[in-house]
Amino acid sequence: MQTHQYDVVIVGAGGAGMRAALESGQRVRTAVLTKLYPTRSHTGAAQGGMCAALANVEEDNWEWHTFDTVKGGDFLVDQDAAEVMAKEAIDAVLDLEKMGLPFNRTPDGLIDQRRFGGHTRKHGEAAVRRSCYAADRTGHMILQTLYQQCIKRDVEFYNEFYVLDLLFTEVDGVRRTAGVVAYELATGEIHVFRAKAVVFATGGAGKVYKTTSNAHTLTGDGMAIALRSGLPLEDMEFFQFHPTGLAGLGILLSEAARGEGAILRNSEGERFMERYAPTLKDLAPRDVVARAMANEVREGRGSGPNKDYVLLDLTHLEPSHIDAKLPDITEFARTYLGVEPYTEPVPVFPTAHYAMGGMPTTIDAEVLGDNTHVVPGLYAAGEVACVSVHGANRLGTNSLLDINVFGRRAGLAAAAFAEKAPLVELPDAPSADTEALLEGIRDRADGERVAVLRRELQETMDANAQVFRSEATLKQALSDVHALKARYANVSVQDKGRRFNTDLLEAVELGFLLDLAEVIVVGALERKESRGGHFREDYQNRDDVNYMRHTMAYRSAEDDGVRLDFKPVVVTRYQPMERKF
Amino acid sequence: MTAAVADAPVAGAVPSFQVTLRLRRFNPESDTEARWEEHTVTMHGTDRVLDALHKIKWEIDGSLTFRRSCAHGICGSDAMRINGRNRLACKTLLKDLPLDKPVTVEPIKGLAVLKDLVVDMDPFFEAYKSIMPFLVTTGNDPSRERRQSPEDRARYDDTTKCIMCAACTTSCPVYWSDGQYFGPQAIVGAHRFIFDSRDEGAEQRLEILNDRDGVWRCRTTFNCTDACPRGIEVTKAIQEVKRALLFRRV
Amino acid sequence: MTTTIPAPRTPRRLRGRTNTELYAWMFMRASGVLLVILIFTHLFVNLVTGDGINALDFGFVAGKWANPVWQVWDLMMLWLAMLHGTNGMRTVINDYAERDQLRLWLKVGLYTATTITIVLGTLVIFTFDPCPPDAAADLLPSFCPVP
Amino acid sequence: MPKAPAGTLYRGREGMWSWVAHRVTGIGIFFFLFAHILDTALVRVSPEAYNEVIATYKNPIVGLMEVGLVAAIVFHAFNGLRIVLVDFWSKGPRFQKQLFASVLVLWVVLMVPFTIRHLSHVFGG
Ligand SMILES: Cc1cc2nc3c(=O)[nH]c(=O)nc-3n(C[C@H](O)[C@H](O)[C@H](O)COP(=O)(O)OP(=O)(O)OC[C@H]3O[C@@H](n4cnc5c(N)ncnc54)[C@H](O)[C@@H]3O)c2cc1C
Ligand code: HEM
Ligand code: SF4
Ligand code: F3S
Ligand code: FES
Repeated sequence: MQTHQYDVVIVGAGGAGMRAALESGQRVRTAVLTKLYPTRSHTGAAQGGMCAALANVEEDNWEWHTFDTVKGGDFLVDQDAAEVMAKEAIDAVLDLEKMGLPFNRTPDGLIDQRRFGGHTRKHGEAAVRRSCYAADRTGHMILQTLYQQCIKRDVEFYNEFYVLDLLFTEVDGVRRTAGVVAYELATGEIHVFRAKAVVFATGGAGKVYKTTSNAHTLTGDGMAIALRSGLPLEDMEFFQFHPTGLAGLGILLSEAARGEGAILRNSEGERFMERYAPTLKDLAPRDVVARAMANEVREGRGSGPNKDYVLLDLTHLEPSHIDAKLPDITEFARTYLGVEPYTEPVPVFPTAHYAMGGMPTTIDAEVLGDNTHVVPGLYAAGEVACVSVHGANRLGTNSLLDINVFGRRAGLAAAAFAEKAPLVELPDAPSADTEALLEGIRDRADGERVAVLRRELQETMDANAQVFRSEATLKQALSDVHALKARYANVSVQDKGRRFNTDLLEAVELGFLLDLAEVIVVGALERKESRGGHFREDYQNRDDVNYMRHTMAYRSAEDDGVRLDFKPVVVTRYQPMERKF
Repeated sequence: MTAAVADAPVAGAVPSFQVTLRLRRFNPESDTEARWEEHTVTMHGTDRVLDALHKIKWEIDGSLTFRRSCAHGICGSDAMRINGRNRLACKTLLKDLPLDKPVTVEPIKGLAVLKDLVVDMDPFFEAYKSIMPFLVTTGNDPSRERRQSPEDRARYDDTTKCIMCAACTTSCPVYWSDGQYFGPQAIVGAHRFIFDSRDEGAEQRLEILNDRDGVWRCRTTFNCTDACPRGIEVTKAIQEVKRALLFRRV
Repeated sequence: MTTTIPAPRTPRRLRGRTNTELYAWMFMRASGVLLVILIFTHLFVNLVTGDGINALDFGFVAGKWANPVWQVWDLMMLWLAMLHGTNGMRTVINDYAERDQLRLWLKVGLYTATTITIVLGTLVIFTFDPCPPDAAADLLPSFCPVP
Repeated sequence: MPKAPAGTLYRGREGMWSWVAHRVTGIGIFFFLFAHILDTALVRVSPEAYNEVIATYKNPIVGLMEVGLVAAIVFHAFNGLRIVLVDFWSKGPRFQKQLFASVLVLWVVLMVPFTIRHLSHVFGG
């Protein structure tokens, strides 16, 4: 075991982690721990854009942006946080430009903007061009640019270090953050990082589902570690299903395709979104579009031999326009489905995309240990966190914004904290739990295969806790997850070595996924209403009287299950109203 | 992913088939030398080499080790030598390969192999870091964005696509020879800034690449261009840097 | 542990600011283009025209070098081809000889050989006597005075 | 220190193989050039010495080798011009494969008549 000491340790080198590192690294001794080389992080997969009311191409302001975010999130958004994000969006985009991000440009040389789902002018009047973009690789450019700035500022990275535990020490009756425990993939060695402040920026958990736009490595580690440490997770039942994943594969075709004019059609060639969202049509928020698509398929108007997908039609667009604005995603269609988007419509179906929920934080990215108290020294930002700017459904382009705005805030807050706070003693035997976890799996001679359990988990989640949910399906999912958890206790790996034992790490990740799946399902069962990304067939309406509240899920110590609590939503300007698009 | 593909409606039309993979394995804890190992698996329609590797790892031999993340050619984790050429495993469809003979899969060449298909990427990233891969400007930052015309933006568009997968650098015969050459990726990284109208560090970067192990070592073998999964015209970028050195300063 | 992992390559060090490689690179191109003209003509005259290779003998060479144009021609060819080839060989050595010692010795050998060859060749062209006094007359070019 | 273990041969394409050929021919020509300069230097020794060595050039086997040499030079020369185009013509990199095809065509076009003529000298003479 090796021990290291820093002022701030950042876990995760995606957009949120590196944005935080840029702030913190300038002020205090900072280390970034990441299980992937920074440029492999899934922020790089983001395509469409990052929105900010720059008003470079048409009239816009941050207040409209706030409203769209709140309404898009089906009023489960904490409105103070949404306001902060929309306001700081403008500087967040300009900062990135100054760091060198190659945004597409208007003829005048300004940052170009395009339309995106749910972003409107004058509180819903018409779609507005608010998304700043770099072709269809905005996330890639953000990730690259932030990494380049980290190189410039000599940020210290620990690449391929898996953080597996969070350390706390009680000082004067308060649990304070003491550091993290990490596993070095290359050597199999355990490292303890002692730090005054820890920032979690570990990204999403899409691998809970089978069909997903998320990377194999997005296994919700940060959320699960927090849960296991007794911290709550907020609003986990809200998972976003992106309408246009490549059918069967889940690989994402950005909403930018529809922003540039692509149209969804059913097997009859009908532009069915006109029926579901007369004003915004194909550019309605994702939950609405995904549900509409699933409904078309359910009612027998799906395309293909099994009638189980709909079509995304780009054929009326100029090939040169497609090449200029959507080069990458059209290539996905060609490479992976063998479909030529110039002339053929592309088969698409909703794909698990984004976790709206996560570790609850304040607008300064401080992690909450319950409804009101922050955990001293612990911060979170990005998809792992839930400041609650996305509420029940995230608007497209708001996540790249989220990671920049709150990543920055997390870095600033953590550094400020570390400048004042003393180092906390490490707990006794800091790495004991982690070692027990790893050796337990490694030493088990014979047992179930990780891949089998994972596939069963993903299949039940896809079947029972996806776009449409009901009491019956969720109960099924819950009992499946419980059974899988029991079997997980008997899981084993074939690779018993120390170096690059990815077999072992996949087993650990599966444990995280199982914990999170349970939280998602329990939360979804309890929420007997339909709101945003959570749609209950048995309770099809939003119920503001009983459910205008955040879910706070804790791991219950007694039965290793989930205990739920609730937290009010922060409402400032906008009273809940019916969502029409 | 494998199972998902099996159920894929579009895959319905394409029957499943047998694939034999010939894998170059090396376990630092028990092998002194790399060895070949073959596995035959049943795959379907649009499955990629990555799916086959996963199938082997998940169902046959969990110790098979390789890097991967995004599974759709965007993160740059899984460059490997497939049938003798550098490719991304997640972007190489099995049905596009000749399946009557085994598909050989080996680590990329020129970087030390750590385990199976995993190589030491540090020298590669070090080369990138040494070309100052960040925007260099002088004076105060403007209050709004720096302006840049769409034409100026287009000049370096191609090289912004790089995902640092190292397929290019490790396909370069000059890089294999002694590993001191910066390699095409580092030059691509420099190109992206040298031709950015907002950047003021071109002189310094050109100076770095004028080194003995800089651009002049490129022998225009085009392996890099052929290997690049992002379709970047790598050799063209290198030539533009050479010409910038020749005509702007000399 | 049974094996060690190979250490990462030695970190690269920049070797001062010179344009050596740039000039060498440029020279390869320039000399190459000139050499095309020089060598192709040379080959054509020597191997294709007239009786081709059968016509080659002392007399042929002497006849050619009596003309200053051919003298300069061959001189340029000698220098350019040798320098071009030597620089090319230097590249090859740089690529494949990884140990500094070996690299050094190979290059020393290369440069010595090149210098000797160029000096020798130049001397031959300029100190060449087309009609050496003690040679058999039938081997000499026709313009030699018959003794 | 073991390096990355040698695997299969890298399957390069036109660009790589043309470079391999360029390098091999370059090195070959270089060594021939040594010999050629040394033998030409014999003109300073005596006409007899020179003619004696040149006579071996007219031997049929050496005659065949000469064809090989000229083939190498012609390839190296044309491919050298291709490299120069790739370096200085902005569209060169994009058309390198076509340029390589042209090199091969030109090479054949030149080598066929030359071979016929040269061998007729060697064998006929
Ligand atoms: C295909 C796709 C397209 C998208 N398009 C858009 C878009 O157009 N606009 C938009 O706004 N949003 C988009 N999103 C959403 C957005 O990209 C993500 O939500 C966001 O990038 C998440 O960033 P992050 O920094 O939180 O996490 P990530 O970028 O996922 O980074 C996570 C980091 O945490 C590290 N990590 C994880 N676990 C551990 C551990 N245990 N130990 C150490 N390190 C760990 C990883 O190595 C990685 O560096 C898209 C998402 C996807 C999947
Ligand atoms: C006939 C006209 C010739 C042309 C147009 C020509 C052109 C070139 C060019 C452009 C290069 C540089 C290749 C690169 O940098 O990638 C080169 C390399 C080389 N040339 Fe020539 N050359 C010619 C004749 C010769 C001759 C006569 C010799 C031998 C003495 C020779 C030996 C070499 C060698 C050894 C190399 C290095 C090869 C390498 O680095 O791969 N060339 N040539
Ligand atoms: S240039 Fe292409 S091949 Fe090279 S690292 Fe970048 S993406 Fe990979
Ligand atoms: S493969 Fe190498 S030699 Fe040049 S053209 Fe590419 S860098
Ligand atoms: S797994 Fe990301 S590029 Fe292949």
